[in-house]
Amino acid sequence: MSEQRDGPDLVLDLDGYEGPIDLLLTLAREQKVDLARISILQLADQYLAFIAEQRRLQLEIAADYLVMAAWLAYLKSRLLLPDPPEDEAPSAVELAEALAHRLRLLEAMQRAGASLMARPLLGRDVFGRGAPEGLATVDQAFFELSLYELLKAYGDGHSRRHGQVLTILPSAYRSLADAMEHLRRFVGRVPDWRELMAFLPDDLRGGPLRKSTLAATFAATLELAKAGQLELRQDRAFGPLYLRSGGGAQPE
Amino acid sequence: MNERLRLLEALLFAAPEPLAEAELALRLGEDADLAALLRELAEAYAERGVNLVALAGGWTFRTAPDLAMALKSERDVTRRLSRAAVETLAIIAYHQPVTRAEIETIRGVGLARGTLDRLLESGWVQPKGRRESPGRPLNWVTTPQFLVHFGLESLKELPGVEELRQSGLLDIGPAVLGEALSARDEDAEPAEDEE
Amino acid sequence: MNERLRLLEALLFAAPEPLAEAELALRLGEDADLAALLRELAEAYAERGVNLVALAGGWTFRTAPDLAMALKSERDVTRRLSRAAVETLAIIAYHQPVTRAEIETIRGVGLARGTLDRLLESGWVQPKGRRESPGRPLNWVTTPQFLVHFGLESLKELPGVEELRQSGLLDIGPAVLGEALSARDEDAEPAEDEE
Repeated sequence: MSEQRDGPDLVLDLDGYEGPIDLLLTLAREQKVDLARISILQLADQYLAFIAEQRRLQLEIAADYLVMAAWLAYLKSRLLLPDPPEDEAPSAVELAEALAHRLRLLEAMQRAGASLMARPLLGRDVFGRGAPEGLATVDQAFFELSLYELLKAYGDGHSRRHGQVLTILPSAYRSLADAMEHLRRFVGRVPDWRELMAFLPDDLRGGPLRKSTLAATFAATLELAKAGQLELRQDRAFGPLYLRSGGGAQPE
Repeated sequence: MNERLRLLEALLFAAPEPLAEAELALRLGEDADLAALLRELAEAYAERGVNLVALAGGWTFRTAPDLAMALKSERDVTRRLSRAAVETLAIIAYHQPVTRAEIETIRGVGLARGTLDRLLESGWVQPKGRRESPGRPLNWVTTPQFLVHFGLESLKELPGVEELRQSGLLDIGPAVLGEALSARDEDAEPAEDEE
Repeated sequence: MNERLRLLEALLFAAPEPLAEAELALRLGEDADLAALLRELAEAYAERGVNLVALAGGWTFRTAPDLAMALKSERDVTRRLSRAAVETLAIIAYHQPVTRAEIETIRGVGLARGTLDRLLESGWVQPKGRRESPGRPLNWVTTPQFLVHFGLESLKELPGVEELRQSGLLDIGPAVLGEALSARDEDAEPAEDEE
């Protein structure tokens, strides 16, 4: 029996044996008796003799085998001596039976493995269809679209194509720079508090650009206040903003 | 059953490709009457769900051609059409018969290759005749399934432009800066991006 | 030949994998007497070079086992498994779900690193869940491919499994042997090695 080594972490120094139980099993088979009636004592002797022989030949022996040898020597002594009374540990007979069970178990699995491998194996003994045509699953597309979506798509396209060309008039009063420019004209001429809204150009007090104009104008007032050219006042949160010319500082 | 015939059957079944007669002769032994065996096997399978056929210089089993449809199983998959496809469908519905070039003119953008294919797949449009104009382009129309799907008695039931306007589907609305910009972006979009 | 039988035959020929009865029923139609059809088809093929077999809960055609020798040439023979791998596979098949430590206990020797990997790579075994015991070791079980490869309809068909159960050989047995016979304390091994 030549057995390939399974890997570097298993030191298998007894060529052909897959561990101590396997070695025991092989020795047991040499007794040519039913494993159910195996003599564990005899088996232990054979195992110990086998290990002794290996040692005599100065072959390296893996630790697993030595542990088993020690255990069998212990079991043998227990089997030869009467069990100590009131000992809670398993009796020698129980230990022997447990070992016999292990032997039977491993043997059963070795046989099972052999019968599995003896079955007609796919790709070795039996073959499937070499060129299966396959069972196609064809996706049957089912499109989802409502009349509303269809009409909406047409409407959107129509609107896009026929919508008027939008001309946006150039705004005279949108950027901060524009607002500054606009406000500066009033600086120095506003001795009394006046509402900020009053400084917005007339044509922009309503309409879509009102907010951006207001924001730009407000930002401009802050800039001018920082420069001391304006004073700002707000009596309550969200209340109207008032402004007047800065104290002392005269316009250029 | 003849042992040689069994082996021939198994060989042909297991082979990943059609087996040439030379190969079969080798496997079956020199003294086998291969032609007779093949004939016998082909006859045995003639009426079955699987047939023995000569293909690509060899022999192989194939499922019977009349079962091809039954071997496929269909699975309903819900799909959605792209925006371009929906609009194209709408244009075909409103302007039929209409050519591809006309659809492109109306949409103001090229029609990506898959768009009409997809609509054909939906079963809602079909080509019908050719326009008697240079290049004789295909005319596109909607199908009866189109009417069935959208629950329309006839194409006359499609709301007209004025009705669309009234129902708010044709809402040009006040032109505000943002919308005007987004509309312009779309037109500039390359046709390939539509699908 | 019955049309349903032809379709069943074609389906089983065309499918690359064994087909479950549920799948066959779906494809043949609800009113087909699938069991009777399968029986009839199996009988029709019983003596032929190709047989209908039940595998892993499904049905498929396979070349007749007695033709193995004649078909074998030029085929890739299944890679030879080491003795350790065969035993380990048997232990997993008969004792599943089983932990690595239990496999080692039964074999009385530590499991070399490559052994489980090899079986896993073959697709015959897989980890499935963890044992609710200290260290929460992985449980190992066989896969449906194992059944397919070894020609088994189910795990109940494992050779001699019932006798083994009755004679108590599917129990690992009392732990009285203690440390001495569990070759190594494999529970101490980090779980990463198992996966």
